[in-house]
Amino acid sequence: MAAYFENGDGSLVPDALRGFARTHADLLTLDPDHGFLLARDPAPTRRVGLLSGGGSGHEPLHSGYVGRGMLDAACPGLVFASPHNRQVYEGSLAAARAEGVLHVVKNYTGDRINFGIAAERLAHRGVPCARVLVDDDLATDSADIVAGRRGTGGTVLVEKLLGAAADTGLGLAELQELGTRLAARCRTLAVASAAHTAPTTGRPAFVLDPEELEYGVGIHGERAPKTVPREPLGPLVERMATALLDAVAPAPGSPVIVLVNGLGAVTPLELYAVHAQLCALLDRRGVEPARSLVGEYVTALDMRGFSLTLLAADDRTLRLYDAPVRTAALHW
Amino acid sequence: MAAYFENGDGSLVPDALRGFARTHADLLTLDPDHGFLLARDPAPTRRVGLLSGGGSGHEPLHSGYVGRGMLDAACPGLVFASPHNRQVYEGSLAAARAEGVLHVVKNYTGDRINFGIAAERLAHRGVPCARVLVDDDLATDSADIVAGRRGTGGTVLVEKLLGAAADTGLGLAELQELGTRLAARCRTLAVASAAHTAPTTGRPAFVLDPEELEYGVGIHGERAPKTVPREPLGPLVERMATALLDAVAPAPGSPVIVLVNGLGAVTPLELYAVHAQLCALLDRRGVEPARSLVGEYVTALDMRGFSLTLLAADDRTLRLYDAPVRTAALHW
Amino acid sequence: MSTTTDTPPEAFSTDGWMRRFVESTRTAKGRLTALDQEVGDGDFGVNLSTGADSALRRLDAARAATAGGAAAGMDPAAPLEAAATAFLDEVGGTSGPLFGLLFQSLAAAVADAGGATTPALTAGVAEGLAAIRRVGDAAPGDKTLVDALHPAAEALRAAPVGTPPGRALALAADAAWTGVRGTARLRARRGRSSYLGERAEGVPDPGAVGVALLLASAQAVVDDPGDRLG
Amino acid sequence: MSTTTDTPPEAFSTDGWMRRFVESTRTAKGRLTALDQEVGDGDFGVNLSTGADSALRRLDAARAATAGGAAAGMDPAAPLEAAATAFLDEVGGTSGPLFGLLFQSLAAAVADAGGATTPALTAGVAEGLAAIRRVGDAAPGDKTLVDALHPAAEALRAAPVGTPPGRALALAADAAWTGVRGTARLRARRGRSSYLGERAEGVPDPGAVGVALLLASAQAVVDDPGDRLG
Ligand SMILES: Nc1ncnc2c1ncn2[C@@H]1O[C@H](COP(=O)(O)OP(=O)(O)O)[C@@H](O)[C@H]1O
Ligand SMILES: Nc1ncnc2c1ncn2[C@@H]1O[C@H](COP(=O)(O)OP(=O)(O)O)[C@@H](O)[C@H]1O
Ligand SMILES: [Mg+2]
Ligand SMILES: [Mg+2]
Ligand SMILES: [Mg+2]
Ligand SMILES: [Mg+2]
Repeated sequence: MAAYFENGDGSLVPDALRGFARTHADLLTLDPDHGFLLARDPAPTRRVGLLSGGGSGHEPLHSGYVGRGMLDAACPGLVFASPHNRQVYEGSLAAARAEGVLHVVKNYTGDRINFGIAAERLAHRGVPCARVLVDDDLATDSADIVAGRRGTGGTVLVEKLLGAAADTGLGLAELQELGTRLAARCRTLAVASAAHTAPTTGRPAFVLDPEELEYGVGIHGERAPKTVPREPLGPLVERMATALLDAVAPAPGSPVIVLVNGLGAVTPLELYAVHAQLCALLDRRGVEPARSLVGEYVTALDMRGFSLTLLAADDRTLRLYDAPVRTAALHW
Repeated sequence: MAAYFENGDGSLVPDALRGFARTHADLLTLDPDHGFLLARDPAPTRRVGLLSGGGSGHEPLHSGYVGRGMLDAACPGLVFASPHNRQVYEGSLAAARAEGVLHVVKNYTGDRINFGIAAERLAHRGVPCARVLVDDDLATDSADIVAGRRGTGGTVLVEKLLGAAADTGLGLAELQELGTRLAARCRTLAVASAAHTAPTTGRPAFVLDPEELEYGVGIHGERAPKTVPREPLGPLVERMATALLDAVAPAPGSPVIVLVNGLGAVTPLELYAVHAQLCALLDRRGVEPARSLVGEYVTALDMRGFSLTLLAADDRTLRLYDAPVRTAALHW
Repeated sequence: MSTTTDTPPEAFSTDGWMRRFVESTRTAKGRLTALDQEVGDGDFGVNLSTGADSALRRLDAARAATAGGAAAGMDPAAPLEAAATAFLDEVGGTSGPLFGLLFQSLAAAVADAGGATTPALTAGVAEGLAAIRRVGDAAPGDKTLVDALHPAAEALRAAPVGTPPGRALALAADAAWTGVRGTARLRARRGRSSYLGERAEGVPDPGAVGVALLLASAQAVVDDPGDRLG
Repeated sequence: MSTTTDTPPEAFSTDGWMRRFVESTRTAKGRLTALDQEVGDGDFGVNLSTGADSALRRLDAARAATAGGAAAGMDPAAPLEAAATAFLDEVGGTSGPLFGLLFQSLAAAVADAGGATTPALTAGVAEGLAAIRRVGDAAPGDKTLVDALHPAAEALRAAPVGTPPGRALALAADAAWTGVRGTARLRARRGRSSYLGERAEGVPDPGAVGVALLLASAQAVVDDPGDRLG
């Protein structure tokens, strides 16, 4: 019997998509032929459609961000597997507006290829298409890693901010330029004390000693570049935040947007405790945590870990952040 | 080293409360002396304050439901421990309005006693106070259980509906009567495939065979009255929903409000798959899932399980459900 | 805290009562701990003396704030209010706040009567019992402090009009001690010891002992008003 | 799908090309599977033939829909469009949609030229290569199908103006096969076999073989236009 609550016939993702579309029928529809989710009521001011996607198992990413003020469409693949290029292509045709469609793509080979192929098809069809690549994972920031930094938690911030910008009627090139700039100002670090349960085996994807933490873990259960001894929360958050601040380098006294993200099995108690520690540190460093999201936003099935994301903001970014949003997972 | 991400000095709950209050400073404040959360901006139409509370470890219950349209105050205890009567008393004084304060209490001995003592103190002080007891757990519905059914997932629905009713200006007795009626129309069943991690030992609170499910589990990691063999999701949901429908007995063709609730480590994929199965069954039985909540609303730390709640609704209930709410965890 | 001017002549000193109670909890602490170790989790002795010590600190602070620092000038409800707040606010466990409720009811009755008279005691114990039963849901026979408080309330109610406080308290304390002895024969149905089943049989309920001590302290202060602690 | 009226005289049958390609993927399927077992996950043979079979079904459906059911009456871009859609929509793995992109570029170039002429082939292969490189980010030398497609594109570009399609395709296929042989000496830097390090050395890249088969099928249909499958 599978470790997950499912029927065990490969129907978990399609069942979940049906359940999701039924629960949020006021916000979106599920295309039954191609398996993408489409916002029902995007802002009429949009000139460019916004689409994202990637493997399932990261919920609420991306399906939870479809709706007014954020994504026009999301293409979920199977668990930890890229969506099919046709899914992205058809979703893009449905989401495209007068000036085309913008893809928000996390930097993973499979996603890059499938979104890329869809973009080629869209070009062939005469639909303008551009891409914002999110590559915020500080743990994979190394000259040795040819594929570049992975895309992780920062994706949700980039999608929120781009959604608000799209609602103001920006064109395709402007949005792409903005998104690329936002992604460049954003870095994430994740730690885990236990791996997710591998859906195929029902066992942890990797095994950690109780006295260890996986430092710099990804969202597919890949092991991290390093394993560190466990330490109390204060020093751990300080270590992570210091690395992020060095990388993001916000100007003294300037605002940052903070994301404290649960990877699956970590409790809200812990996430809010992390947030308290992080804010105390930012206060000491003279950096203003101007906006905060604390919760599960980009997960890795039931991994026991959390990620911290910092995005160096300015007034315009904060205005975009504050703009109304109405999706299954973000709402203000 | 503790299994949870914490400092290991008993500061997890206070740290989390500080982090929570800072994150949601637009919605609420934390009373530093007595540790209750107070809504910043309740509807001016309220004549009665609404307060709830209970052990921590069930987040977002209750802190996540403080705000416009729902609770005026929440009193979190330590993990799985009742709040202190003084916390409830002081929170009630802060939350009380012209016609007093209503306590929404989950049926657990500790909570009953502490809320009861606070109520006695309020009476002594001349502040009108009444109680709605939520006892929705179908698994503890037995003549043998002197303490009565436990209060679990249904609490969030009762709090939402009472919040909307309080905003319409109902008086204390009317609210108590409504809440009692709502609680009576609401039943919950929970299953788990793995216990939560006990904060003190860092080990599972109980150990289950991978081929077993704990059927009728509570939200404090008490074992369930029975252990059943694992089965695919379809039959499991059918078994649970059938028992709930028998207990709630909605009139044919009448609407129900549905809560598919994760207990901690279960993924959104699974919860939405549960919802799809549940809706298919309700459709076959001619019961309308008129409103649905799917997600983590009442948890038991990192327990791997989910609960189903059905509440037999009518037009008035649905209007109350649809009324606007703006809290950390519910927002529409 | 206002000072009273017309204390009824038959009233006794609530300040003396509370001080005597503190003394007797200190003496009994070890025995109460041992009892709760047998039928509960062993913290009752600490819980009761924590509340009593805090009540004493509050009493002293109140007396210091009163003109001349004399107990005689104080509102007779004030010592009971101080004990109520101490037990309600600062004691954990189940019993602490239940004692707090009892003190709160006694304070209200004494305030109404203008002093610790027999009618005030009768009303205060009855109302305290009612509050404890509303909150804790225990009936007589459940092996809790209700098994001491309920017979005491009955004894006070049955006392003829005009019974002086010393006599009323003797009747109440006797009834409470009889109740305590009765709990040794009971199997617990409420509170922590209900999980022990027959293992708790033969041992009296510590909370009930605490109630009897409270009433016995009052009786002692009426009999010997020269309050050694005052 | 419109029928064309002015196919250039030197153009060859794209319908024949695609049918010949389907045939040769069937023949090669086992060998391609074996190659991908050595340097990848063993599904390349299935991926390629799934695409080819689906392309054939689409071709047959298109021909049935054309007046008289004759291949001659069809838009020369249509068979390539059919293959493009088949590979893009129905094939998993990395290579399927990459082949789809190549067919899509060939279809566009043939549509522009009005038929499968040498300039159309040259443009289509060059644009297909560019699309594959934009998408998959592989450079020559990374041990992928680019190592067959890139030399073929170079050979076509270098062919003098007026080179007939048969000659141009012979040059392109030769260059592709040379590229295939070269991949055996390479260590993979892209795709699944990059994880194998030196273990993949000595084995040619299956995707590159697929590209060479595609060009060789075209050459064969020009040399033998009596398309046995048509
Ligand atoms: N529901 C109840 N109603 C009245 N008294 C109770 C109840 N439950 C427990 N008690 C009293 O509380 C006493 C134990 O107090 P204490 O040790 O402070 O509580 P805990 O069980 O929380 O450790 C018992 O001896 C009993 O007299
Ligand atoms: N990034 C890339 N760019 C171009 N071709 C690639 C790339 N990655 C893989 N390939 C080609 O794909 C072939 C493998 O195809 P296939 O087996 O369908 O893919 P998968 O690796 O997904 O199983 C390889 O032999 C190689 O020629
Ligand atoms: Mg005890
Ligand atoms: Mg105790
Ligand atoms: Mg392969
Ligand atoms: Mg493959």
